Amino acid sequence: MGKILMKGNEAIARAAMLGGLEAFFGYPITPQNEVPEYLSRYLLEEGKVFVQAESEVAAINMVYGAAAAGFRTMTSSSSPGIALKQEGITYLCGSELPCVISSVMRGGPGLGSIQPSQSDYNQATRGGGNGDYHVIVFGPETIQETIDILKEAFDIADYYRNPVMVLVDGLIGQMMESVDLTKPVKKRFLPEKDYAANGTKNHPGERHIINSLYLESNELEHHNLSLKKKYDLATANETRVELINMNDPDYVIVAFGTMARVCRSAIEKLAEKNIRVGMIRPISLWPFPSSVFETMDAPHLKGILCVEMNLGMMLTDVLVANNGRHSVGFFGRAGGVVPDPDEVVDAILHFNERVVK
Amino acid sequence: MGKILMKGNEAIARAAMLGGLEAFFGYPITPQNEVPEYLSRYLLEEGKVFVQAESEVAAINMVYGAAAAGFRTMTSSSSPGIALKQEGITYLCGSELPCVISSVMRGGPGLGSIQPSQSDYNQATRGGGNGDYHVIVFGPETIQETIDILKEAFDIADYYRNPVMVLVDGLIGQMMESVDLTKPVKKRFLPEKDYAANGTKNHPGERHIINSLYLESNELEHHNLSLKKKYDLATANETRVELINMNDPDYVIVAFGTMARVCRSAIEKLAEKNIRVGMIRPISLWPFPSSVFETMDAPHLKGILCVEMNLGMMLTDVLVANNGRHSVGFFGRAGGVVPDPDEVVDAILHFNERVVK
Amino acid sequence: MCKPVNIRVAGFGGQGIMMFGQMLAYCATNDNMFSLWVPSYGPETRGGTANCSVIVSTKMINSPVFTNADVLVAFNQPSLEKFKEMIVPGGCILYNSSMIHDPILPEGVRGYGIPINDIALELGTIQVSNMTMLGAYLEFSELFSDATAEKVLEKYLGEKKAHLLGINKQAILRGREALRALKG
Amino acid sequence: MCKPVNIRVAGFGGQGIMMFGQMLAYCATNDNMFSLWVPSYGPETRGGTANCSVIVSTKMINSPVFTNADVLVAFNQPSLEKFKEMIVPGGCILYNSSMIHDPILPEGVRGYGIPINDIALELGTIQVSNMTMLGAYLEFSELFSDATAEKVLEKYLGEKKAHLLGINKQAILRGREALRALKG
Amino acid sequence: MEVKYKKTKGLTDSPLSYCPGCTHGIIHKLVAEVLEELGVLGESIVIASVGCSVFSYRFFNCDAVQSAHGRACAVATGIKRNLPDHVVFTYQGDGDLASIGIAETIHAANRGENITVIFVNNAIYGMTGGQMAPTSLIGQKTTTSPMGRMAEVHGSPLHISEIFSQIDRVAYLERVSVFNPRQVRNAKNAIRKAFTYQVEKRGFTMVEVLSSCPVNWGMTPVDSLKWIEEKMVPVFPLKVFKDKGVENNV
Amino acid sequence: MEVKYKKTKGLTDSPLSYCPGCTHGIIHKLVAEVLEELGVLGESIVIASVGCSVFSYRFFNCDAVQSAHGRACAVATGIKRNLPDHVVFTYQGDGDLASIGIAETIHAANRGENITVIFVNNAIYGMTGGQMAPTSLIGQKTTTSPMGRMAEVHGSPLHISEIFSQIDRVAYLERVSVFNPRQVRNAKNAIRKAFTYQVEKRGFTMVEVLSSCPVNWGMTPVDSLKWIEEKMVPVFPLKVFKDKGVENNV
Amino acid sequence: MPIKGYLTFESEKCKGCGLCVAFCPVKILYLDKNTLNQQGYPIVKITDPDKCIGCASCALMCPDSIITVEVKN
Amino acid sequence: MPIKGYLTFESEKCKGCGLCVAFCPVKILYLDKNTLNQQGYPIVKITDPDKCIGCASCALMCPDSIITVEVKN
Ligand SMILES: Cc1ncc(C[n+]2csc(CCOP(=O)(O)OP(=O)(O)O)c2C)c(N)n1
Ligand SMILES: Cc1ncc(C[n+]2csc(CCOP(=O)(O)OP(=O)(O)O)c2C)c(N)n1
Ligand code: SF4
Ligand code: SF4
Ligand code: SF4
Ligand code: SF4
Repeated sequence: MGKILMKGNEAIARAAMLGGLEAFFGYPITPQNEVPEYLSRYLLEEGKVFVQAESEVAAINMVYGAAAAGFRTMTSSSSPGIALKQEGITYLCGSELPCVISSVMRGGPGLGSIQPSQSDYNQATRGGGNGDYHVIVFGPETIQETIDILKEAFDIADYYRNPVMVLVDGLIGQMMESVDLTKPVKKRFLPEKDYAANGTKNHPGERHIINSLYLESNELEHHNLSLKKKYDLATANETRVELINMNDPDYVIVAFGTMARVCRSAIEKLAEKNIRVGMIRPISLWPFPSSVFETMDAPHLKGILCVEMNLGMMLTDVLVANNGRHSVGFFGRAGGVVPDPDEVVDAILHFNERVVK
Repeated sequence: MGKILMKGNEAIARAAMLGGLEAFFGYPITPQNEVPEYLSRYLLEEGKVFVQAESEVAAINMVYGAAAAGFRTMTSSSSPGIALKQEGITYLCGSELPCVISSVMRGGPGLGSIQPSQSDYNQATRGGGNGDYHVIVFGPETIQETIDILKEAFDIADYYRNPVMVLVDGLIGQMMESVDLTKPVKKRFLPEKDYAANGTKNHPGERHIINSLYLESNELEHHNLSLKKKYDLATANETRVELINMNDPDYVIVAFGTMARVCRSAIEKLAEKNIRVGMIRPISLWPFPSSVFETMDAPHLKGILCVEMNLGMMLTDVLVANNGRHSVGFFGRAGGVVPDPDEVVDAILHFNERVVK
Repeated sequence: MCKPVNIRVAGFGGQGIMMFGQMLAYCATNDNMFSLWVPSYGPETRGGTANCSVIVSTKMINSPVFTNADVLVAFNQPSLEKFKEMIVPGGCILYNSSMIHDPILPEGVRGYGIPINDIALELGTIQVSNMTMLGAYLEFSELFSDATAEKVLEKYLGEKKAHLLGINKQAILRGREALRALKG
Repeated sequence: MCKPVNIRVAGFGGQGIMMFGQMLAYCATNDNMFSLWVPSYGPETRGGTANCSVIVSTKMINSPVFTNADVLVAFNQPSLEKFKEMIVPGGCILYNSSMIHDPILPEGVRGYGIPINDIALELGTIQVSNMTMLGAYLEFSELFSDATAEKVLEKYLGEKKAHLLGINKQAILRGREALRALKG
Repeated sequence: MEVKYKKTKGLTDSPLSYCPGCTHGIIHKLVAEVLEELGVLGESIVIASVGCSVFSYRFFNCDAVQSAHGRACAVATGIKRNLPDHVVFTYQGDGDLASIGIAETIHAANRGENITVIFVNNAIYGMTGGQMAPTSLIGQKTTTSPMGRMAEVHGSPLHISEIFSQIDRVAYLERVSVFNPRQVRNAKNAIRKAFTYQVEKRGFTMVEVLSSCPVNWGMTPVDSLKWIEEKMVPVFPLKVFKDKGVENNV
Repeated sequence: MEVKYKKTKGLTDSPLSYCPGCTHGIIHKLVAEVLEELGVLGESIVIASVGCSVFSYRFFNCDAVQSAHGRACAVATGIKRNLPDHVVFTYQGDGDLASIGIAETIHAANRGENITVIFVNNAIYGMTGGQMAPTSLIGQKTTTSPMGRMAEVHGSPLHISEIFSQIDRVAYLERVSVFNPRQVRNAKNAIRKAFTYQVEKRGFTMVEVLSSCPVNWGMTPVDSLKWIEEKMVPVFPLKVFKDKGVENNV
Repeated sequence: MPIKGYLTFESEKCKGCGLCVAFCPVKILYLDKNTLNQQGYPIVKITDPDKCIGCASCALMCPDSIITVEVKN
Repeated sequence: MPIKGYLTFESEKCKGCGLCVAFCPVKILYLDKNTLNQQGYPIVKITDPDKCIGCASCALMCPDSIITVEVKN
């Protein structure tokens, strides 16, 4: 198998290097500290760039600079730290610069806790920056999947010239699991970075300008519409979802990340009780896999249960995707509590008490 | 009538003073500069606190301090400036501190433009801070309504011990309109601020601690659930909406702020063509007035058109509220373009081309 | 007046465009009418041109924006060119004939050229050219009385600039006269 | 083994709790099994107690969390008290009998006390008490061979701590012996 | 019998959360003793920053506000401007003050906010597990400078007190340490002066305290104190940088 | 006939967006002339900050990156670390550098990023319409200090160069102005030195230029230059604060 | 023989700020309020071209770089 | 008569850091590795109480404020 045991955060760092990371900028915050710690040693060893920034704000703007110059770059942080990056993220989107952001969620709001959580789903998928923009967000469930996505993330970012976020909870960051670093990932054709501001001597006769300012409304609208086209393309091509056990289920669970793993155990336990439960596991959180809800063939479906480690965020996307077709319920734990499979079993058994729409 | 002509931004400042503002902290940014400029003169004249902060980050944290000490406090900013405040906002929510935030939207993403826009709807209603929290957001359509809401905003903030945001676009901030500053607003019973950190000599034997850190998951979850209770209460009591022309409409428009005003003109024009168009005008954007969609009695309704000065943000809330009942369409302009009533007329006339669900 | 009147005002920065527009809005408020003034703002006002729009109405004003204006008040050539096509048929353009010579106007639109720079200079300062134009507009539109305009002007100038009241009033008067002469 | 084994390890900071857990996870990986190690982390590890959990399984591990463990390895009294109620009936508790005397265990749970501090001190350093416990656990669980444990240990210690290999191996052995004696 | 030393009432009963031998504890009690001695506990508000001292809201026996990482001085400004007669102070680590929070701290100083800043410089990020701080020494190994801090790559240790000495409205500024009993007494005097100046409304006051982090330095508590004396002090000399109460200002 | 002065090729044809008489224009051409004279336009990257000079990405005849308000030095770091042989410089106003961006600027300096910072200090926020800046003078009326800046309320003018003179890894630091032809020539020399040091990889270089804002100061362009000379220079003395190229460092 | 200067102005870009006028040591420049360019600014003109000593002070001080100075000995 | 000191320790809060031990001028304090408190730390003990001079150096240096010093002349 060639598997090794690796901590999630270190796997993020190593996989980013395998994905071509050239320059990392970050600021310490639990529970993702092993990401910069690992890179401070191994990225520098490879002669690449590692800078511990003075803050999350500085880090994301260093990323902006590195991306502007045409390099594969990344930052990593956790909840309040990601909040501080929102302005930088909207700038990256506005200037169409690629980068990878790893976000390792802890409990909130405010300083909250450092325990694992999924309560930054809105922060990741709806942003908090200004304007019409989207970040492509993936929410893997194992360290292996985290690695595979990270290895591909720089390609995706480059392809769309847009930030790509890998969103995991603190548990994935802190735990160790056996992984295979060598699993091949999809390769795609990438055009040259003919926008990079790396000196006109590299592209004589043409100045490269990285910018998100468009004072004339018409120009800005034009820019917004061209961004939208890109986002539509990403929606068409980058939506990822795993369908589990979706053969004529009684119930369908929607869950991502660690929560999806817990639900897998719950589904096994429910099967023992002869309750057939399927799962839609969004891997891309933006774009959200809405269309699988439309094409779902489940004649005996009693309801869809959205399960999250928060008080109901992805639920909005589930409701929009479901569009009134089925009854939707919610089960979630907050504050950094990771629910046990039995709690999910219980939520399915008492689905009626969980219905929101 | 006792009306006076006032610029939107100055009206925000004056109304905040009428609402009891004691301490303002802000950083310059177009198109809201007249807010701090006005207060730098008149708030100081009244012996109250005005500080031009060194940044938006500092400003929101000064607000945090003033609120922690028990004072009525406010900050004001615009798009990228609000992005920088997201960490502070989640802290305010986490520590249950009241304040008012005025957000005067311009085009985005990134530096974007300074032209009026509604593309910070997600930024305002979904936040970008970490964790399970909500800001109560109002989106008034006239300067008069902006004034009335601001006069009440501090009460609402105090009542829920939560930030209240007044979200307008740059047009409302920059234009002048006749207003009446003396219109009475609802008064509510407010408990004493028995949490304020203002020295134990003011509350002997008991230390007041303002904090959002709960290292134990169970404690944090308990905190999250108690916050949720508060948000549910706000949803029950603070949801505001205006229903216009909702007597058996052919179409229903959903629009807020400046866009709603433009739609009013469009509705008049459509009436001339014998097309009956009603409007659901959300005044509170969070909590969103979902329930009016459920109770709506419109037997001949052909569809709901969501109209925004962005590429479709409130649309998500409309889709959730609609829950598959009616066909939903969208029309929006981006980049700081304020659509003309004729464009809205046209969108209704070609509703089928606008359908999203 | 049953339909709101949509007015576009434009010129160089420094020509008193904003004041012109605000004066109209203040007059409307003074007369218990509805009004709405919208500036163009931001760095584009730095150096370049300035423009604003005004809506005056006897009923609540809905849309604060309009594409087609009833009236254009153009203080210089580039502004005329930029905005003249937005005027509705039957609408009207007041222009600064000290700076705009023999303009080509859209069909169905009346034009009145007032040499506001010259009149203002006659009065002693170019600064009052905008109030000269205001006089012309008041004469043209018959929206507000002299009493209203003067009351509003007094407030607008405030104590600090009270000494300028006389010359501004004179400018309004001279503007009215000039328009009346044109109307014939 | 068809069901995953859920193991909880707990003690004071400094007792080598994390290493104990990681060693198990590494052994599993070495033997081509699935394993998952989850630490408690953050400031609560400062001073106070430390704990981690390990899952070892022959098939893909789904839920990384469990409430009820099959095995508790308790290095001190407070840890035993904190976690003992989580052990499933039929489960087992290995405890440090150098620090825990006459424990009251839940019904249906077997207990094995190993005086790991004493054994480690006999070997020369308290530092190897955790590997003594590992030996006991290996003997108890029959999950991994000595060869596996030694190979993993060697890697874990690395070159810098290679000189500690011998004493750690000895500790594992002594732990095995102690457990064997208890099992009788 | 006479009590010569006992725990100050300026601290609560809550056991300190610091690691064994961490001098955060010594600095805590000095501040608390000064507040008790000045009789201002009832009107004091501590702003707890983010770092190992985040829990200081539990320890100081007065009202407390926990603030976002680096923003303690902005929070203090918001409080003090509204409660000008209260005693408002921040307690901040070097990550909090010198890295992410330097803007807020400089501008509070420059506005002359009448607050006191207790700046605990331990040359490392304690709370998050030993990353490099702006004040880490050249050659110091941390988890993000595993080969030791190198001036060319990571820059030099940032001299906060030297920088703040250039700010007009700073009223009092001294760098002290706590590596032996004499230094502890010195440190207390500096802290007392700072708070006294605040009570007298003289402006911004700051005391930088060189402190230890045995756990992340990988040393015993006792060796850590030696390291302060031998390694840190030469880089960060102990002195009064500013004292508006003294003529012929330094 | 010989051309004694003509517009530098370091500037593009795009007309400058600055107000009449604003010395941003003078500073632009000095920087552009230096880049042209050093022959480094092809390898230069300007970071345009947010302020009136936001459009400088249109004006400098080289590659350009527009950055978020205050973050120019972080952006420059991201570029320069990846392109160590390029010439990377930021052009920042006092709001951008001294207020919101002071953390990023100090830390870039402290890390010794081998970049050049052109710091345009006009004692006001120009772009946003004349609000108070950290560098506004005592008594100066601005739209947010309508009664004039008061030390007790607003603090004192922040002395950026004095502060940065305390940072080890700053290689060159001078404050200049452009209020008459002689000063313009001086300013150009300083700028040339800064860029030369960058090319020589000596570390962080910064030139603070006292500049005018006739529109928001409410003065004619000519009076504005007098105001710089008479009011600003006494508060912000023109001098070399640091020059690593000279022995016996100042 | 004294140096003789020749000025050319790119007048459409002139903003009429008057800095060149103020710093001309021989005082031969002025702003013509009667000639506005397309931007609306009065443009700079020269009273007495013969007196220009080619010192380039005007050009040096012009923020908009619109003055070219040529010299002949 | 020399001053005589009396120490009391709140041992459950002792973290066994040894700072008091290191700064006792008469060297009468030590950590008892065989007596761990509930936190798991060895606690501080005194070898020769009679020798205590009541200087309070130990108490001053104790980060956890667990030492009370009383003195009698
Ligand atoms: C916005 C944000 N960024 C980062 C963190 C993580 N964090 C917690 S404490 C800390 C630094 C602690 O170092 P220092 O201020 O030197 O204090 P010490 O722990 O050394 O006393 C950091 C980076 C956070 N909580 N919030
Ligand atoms: C995050 C953010 N905050 C505020 C602004 C608004 N803003 C634009 S320019 C500027 C300051 C300009 O002043 P300065 O840096 O001194 O440059 P000047 O215009 O005077 O040359 C501000 C506050 C912004 N664009 N972004
Ligand atoms: S980590 Fe360091 S600074 Fe923090 S409490 Fe422990 S020893 Fe003190
Ligand atoms: S506002 Fe001031 S700084 Fe900006 S361009 Fe105009 S004069 Fe120059
Ligand atoms: S300095 Fe330049 S812009 Fe100013 S008046 Fe002279 S030529 Fe015109
Ligand atoms: S200094 Fe205090 S905590 Fe440390 S060993 Fe002595 S008594 Fe215990």
